[in-house]
Amino acid sequence: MRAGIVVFPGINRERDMAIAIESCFGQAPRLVWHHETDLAGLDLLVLPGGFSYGDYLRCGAMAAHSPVMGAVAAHARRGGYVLGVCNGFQILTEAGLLPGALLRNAGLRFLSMDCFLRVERADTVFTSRWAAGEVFRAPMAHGDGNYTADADTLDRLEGEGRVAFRYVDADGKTSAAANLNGSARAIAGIYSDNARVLGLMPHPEDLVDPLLGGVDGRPLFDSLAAALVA
Amino acid sequence: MAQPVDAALARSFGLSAEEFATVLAIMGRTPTLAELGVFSVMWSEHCSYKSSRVWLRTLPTTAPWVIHGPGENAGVVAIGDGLAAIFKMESHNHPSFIEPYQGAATGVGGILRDVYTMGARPIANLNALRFGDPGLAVTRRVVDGVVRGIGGYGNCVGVPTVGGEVNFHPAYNGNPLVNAMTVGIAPADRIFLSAAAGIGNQVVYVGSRTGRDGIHGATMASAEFGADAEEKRPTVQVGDPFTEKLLIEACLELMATDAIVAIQDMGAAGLTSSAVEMAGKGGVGIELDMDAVPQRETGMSAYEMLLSESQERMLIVLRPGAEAMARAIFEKWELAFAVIGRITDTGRFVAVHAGVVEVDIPLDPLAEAAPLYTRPHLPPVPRAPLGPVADPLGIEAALLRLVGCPDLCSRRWIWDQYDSTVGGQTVKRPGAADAAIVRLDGSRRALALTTDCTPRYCLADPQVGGAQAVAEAWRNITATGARPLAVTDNLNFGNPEKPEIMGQFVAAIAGMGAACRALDFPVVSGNVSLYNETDGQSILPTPAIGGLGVIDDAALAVGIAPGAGDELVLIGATAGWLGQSLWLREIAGREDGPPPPVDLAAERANGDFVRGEILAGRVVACHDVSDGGLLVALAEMAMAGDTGLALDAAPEGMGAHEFWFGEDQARYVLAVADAPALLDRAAAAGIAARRLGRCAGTDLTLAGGITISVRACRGAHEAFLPNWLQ
Amino acid sequence: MKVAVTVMLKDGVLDPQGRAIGQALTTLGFGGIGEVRAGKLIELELAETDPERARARATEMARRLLANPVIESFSVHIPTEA
Amino acid sequence: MKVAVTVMLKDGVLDPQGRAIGQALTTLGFGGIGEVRAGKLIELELAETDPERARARATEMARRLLANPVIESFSVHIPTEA
Ligand SMILES: Nc1ncnc2c1ncn2[C@@H]1O[C@H](COP(=O)(O)OP(=O)(O)O)[C@@H](O)[C@H]1O
Ligand SMILES: [Mg+2]
Repeated sequence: MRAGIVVFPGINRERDMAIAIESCFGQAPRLVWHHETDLAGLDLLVLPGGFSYGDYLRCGAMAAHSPVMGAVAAHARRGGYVLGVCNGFQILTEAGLLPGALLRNAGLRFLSMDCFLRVERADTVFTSRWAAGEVFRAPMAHGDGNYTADADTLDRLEGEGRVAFRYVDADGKTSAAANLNGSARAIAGIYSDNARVLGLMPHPEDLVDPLLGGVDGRPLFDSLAAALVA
Repeated sequence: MAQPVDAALARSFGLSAEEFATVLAIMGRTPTLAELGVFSVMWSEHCSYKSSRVWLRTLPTTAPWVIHGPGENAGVVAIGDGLAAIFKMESHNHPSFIEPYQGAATGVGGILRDVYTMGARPIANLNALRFGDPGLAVTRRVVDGVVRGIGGYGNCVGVPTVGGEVNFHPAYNGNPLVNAMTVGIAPADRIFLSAAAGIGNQVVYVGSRTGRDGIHGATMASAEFGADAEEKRPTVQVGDPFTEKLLIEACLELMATDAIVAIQDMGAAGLTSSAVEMAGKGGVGIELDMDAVPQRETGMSAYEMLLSESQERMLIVLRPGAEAMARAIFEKWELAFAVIGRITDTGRFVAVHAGVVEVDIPLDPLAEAAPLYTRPHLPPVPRAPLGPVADPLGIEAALLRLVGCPDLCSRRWIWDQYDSTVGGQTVKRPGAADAAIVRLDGSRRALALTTDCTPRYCLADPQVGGAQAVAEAWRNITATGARPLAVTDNLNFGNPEKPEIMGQFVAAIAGMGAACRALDFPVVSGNVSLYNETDGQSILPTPAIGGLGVIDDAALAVGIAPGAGDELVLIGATAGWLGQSLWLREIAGREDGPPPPVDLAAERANGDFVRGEILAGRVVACHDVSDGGLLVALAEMAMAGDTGLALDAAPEGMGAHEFWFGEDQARYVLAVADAPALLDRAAAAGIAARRLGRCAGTDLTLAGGITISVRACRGAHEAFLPNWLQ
Repeated sequence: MKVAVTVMLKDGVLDPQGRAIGQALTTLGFGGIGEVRAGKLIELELAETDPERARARATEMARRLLANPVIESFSVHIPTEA
Repeated sequence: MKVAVTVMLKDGVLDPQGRAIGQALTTLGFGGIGEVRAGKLIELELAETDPERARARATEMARRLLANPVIESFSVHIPTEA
């Protein structure tokens, strides 16, 4: 089992992600430069956070056209696993691998703080180490995390069980106050139709060590490790 | 039509008549416009430190762990495991008033370059900010822009912003201070310096292209640029954090090879100062081909290219044969790469543009004849003792007002806009501890980082204020359990040509030096920012201190949040000093009296004792007592720990307001499981200590039936910035 | 020749930035302000000299990169001055 | 009536966004691309119905809020369609 982290110019959470993956998988990920197109041997592709191309024009827009993205799309078409976090989520939507788009935060400010997420289903390769409805904490750090899609798309995502995580309060309830960036229906993360591509805004990879404030983010990586080893 | 190069033009460039006479003597002829530009920037206050140098030399700069002190792009200290911490602080005050967002953003970019140019990967940013009266609309605009700018740049380059400080005072109305600090890590045996070497070696330009950004404004007044002057006007520097991020990665990639002989960022005075400094330090000459400089605009003159302060650029001297490999790295990162010159044995700085020798200056005299002034300075007048001050308000109301006032309110609104976790090593984020704690990748070791200064103390007594700023930085590091190692400073003052201002500067340095010596806390880098005045009104003297410490096991670091049942002990003596306290200003409406004295021996003894307790694992939480005094420190701990505190009575012999709000120095509040044992150990060590109470319930309860809800405190504490700025 | 591409959020997509600008203007004392929408203007200098072909190329660029069809609409025009 | 305010970085001011867009377009295979500049377009619905007065008010708004005179220049126009 092998994970690859795709490095676009301007990405900056690739090291955080590598640390989390190595500590949970027991194996260091391969760093994949955005010009590479041969992803053979990789089971999981991770698009990490940061500011690819400076977030200029639109977050993720330019990275979505990188040479590597053709290979990422092919990997997804073959049923391969893809995880996009923060800027990675934005890139996946810009590339059309996930529906919707991420707008400026409703309050128009960058938000760097911990938020609470509710796990909407626990039967995917990304969430098996959680229970459905479980709440965990994750740092967020973004200026454009306000998820949007038209009403039909939102209904379809809900109907197909493709909402992965929602912003909630510490008790697991949705509220306007807990939905810090104003996302439609408090959506923090979504799946592709086969639930093998996941995009989310917050950073579970920054909470995998008790010393850094907790291990709330570990189940994501432990779930993947368990599934991919099997 | 070109204006003649003469004393009048030199004056408009900021050179005095004597300085221009020295230029003529060095050159033996009338300098060209470009040459005059070179002299004027190299001899400017900013680059030459002509007013401050004699005093900076009095600061202690050495210790067994110091690898490079002042004189390099940043200071370097050994932190164990064969690693070095590289750090510096720098100001971007004036640009941040003109254009707050870009001014602050480019300030962050500039200080980052000073650190990674030495081979370090930047791992943390901090800042020290001073703003004017919050009642003014312009202050709000400046705060909003500066905070967005710092976040906009730091977040994008992916360096966590982990700490800082903010003050408000009308003295900063027309002149806010934006001081940015960067800390990086490198192998101690792979530090890159700027001294050029190797006759014939190539000089390479990398990064962004050069435009007409920030060329010295005064020079533009000359008729040199004719009718299109408007179009060629100097422009505000706009930061490009994306390019900076690429430049960091590309430079670090090249630094992993053996291609680099010397490297230097292009900071103030751009290409001129980096070329002159690299050649000067190496004792060689340098020749630049200005036609080869990557340019963003058309028709730039040699003068403009030499003085441009376009951001995100570096100058590198390459080892022979390394060009192709270096070029490949920068092209991979889609950055400009151009060979623009070579190292010569002439000892001269030569710049040729379109076949014309625009600059030909001997480097030694340029450096050696640089002006150096011992400006007249008046010793500051000591403030009269304060005398007794009655309490007009009572403890409860005073506490609620203090925790909500601009200088003490929560900074959450600010740090919530800074990415403090990127890098995945932030152990203590803003607000969690007295110093930020950032772990070293793959190690148990961590750095403790802080910025500190109390300008109102510095105005009332610059010497005490200078010492206090250093002591507070040392104390904040100590309060986490870390071992303070060294400081960087940013000395922000008014016009040094005024003897009172120069007197403030001299006294502040004396205080800083004394504290640095007493605490084994040498100055390894820094920056001086003078002429911070508007309409003749000077800022408060503000010698901002950036402190760095190390803790061998990050798991031992403590924050300020105690838990239910903990007992609270005060370390350090309390006299109830109200002079220059925030209580006096905010509650009694007076900015009066001398600041609290700084007893360096007590600082050292108390701090060493506290650190020992923390490292022995006997302390749950620790917070130093500073602005606002003891009760404010306790309220901050209660809010952080979400617990009430049952507090013992204030001692006899002083007013309750003096005890709770006095700002005596060298004090810490410790939350521990066993207070009597701690008091015994303190007594045995000869350290003043006193039981304060314990964590219980949801309110602060004081003897005499005073009850203050922690919720109400939090409401007041969190309200000010969001209400003011949203 | 110069071509300008205007990119606006689609009707129906919430525009917090436009709303914030509207509020700020009202606070400044400007009355009678209805809806405010904030968009982008991208000016491109193209080697192409034929207006129709330049317009077609810019349209293609907008479709592929400059606008995100999920949330944005765009229009292309050739600035009259220039 | 509708008024549009265009805000662009002044000539000579670095436009990192425009530069990055230009490079991305070139990478996508679009040739012949010269300078690219990225600006803002703000569309305001005003109660004012007189075009000259609407233009004057929008100019005032741009001066006071919409543009940053230190680095940006602006222009006001009344969209012909609408
Ligand atoms: N207040 C100070 N205390 C100690 N060193 C200082 C101080 N100010 C400047 N220095 C040192 O002087 C040198 C030149 O500073 P500066 O011109 O700000 O650096 P740069 O050229 O990188 O911008 C640096 O090594 C800096 O650390
Ligand atoms: Mg430097």
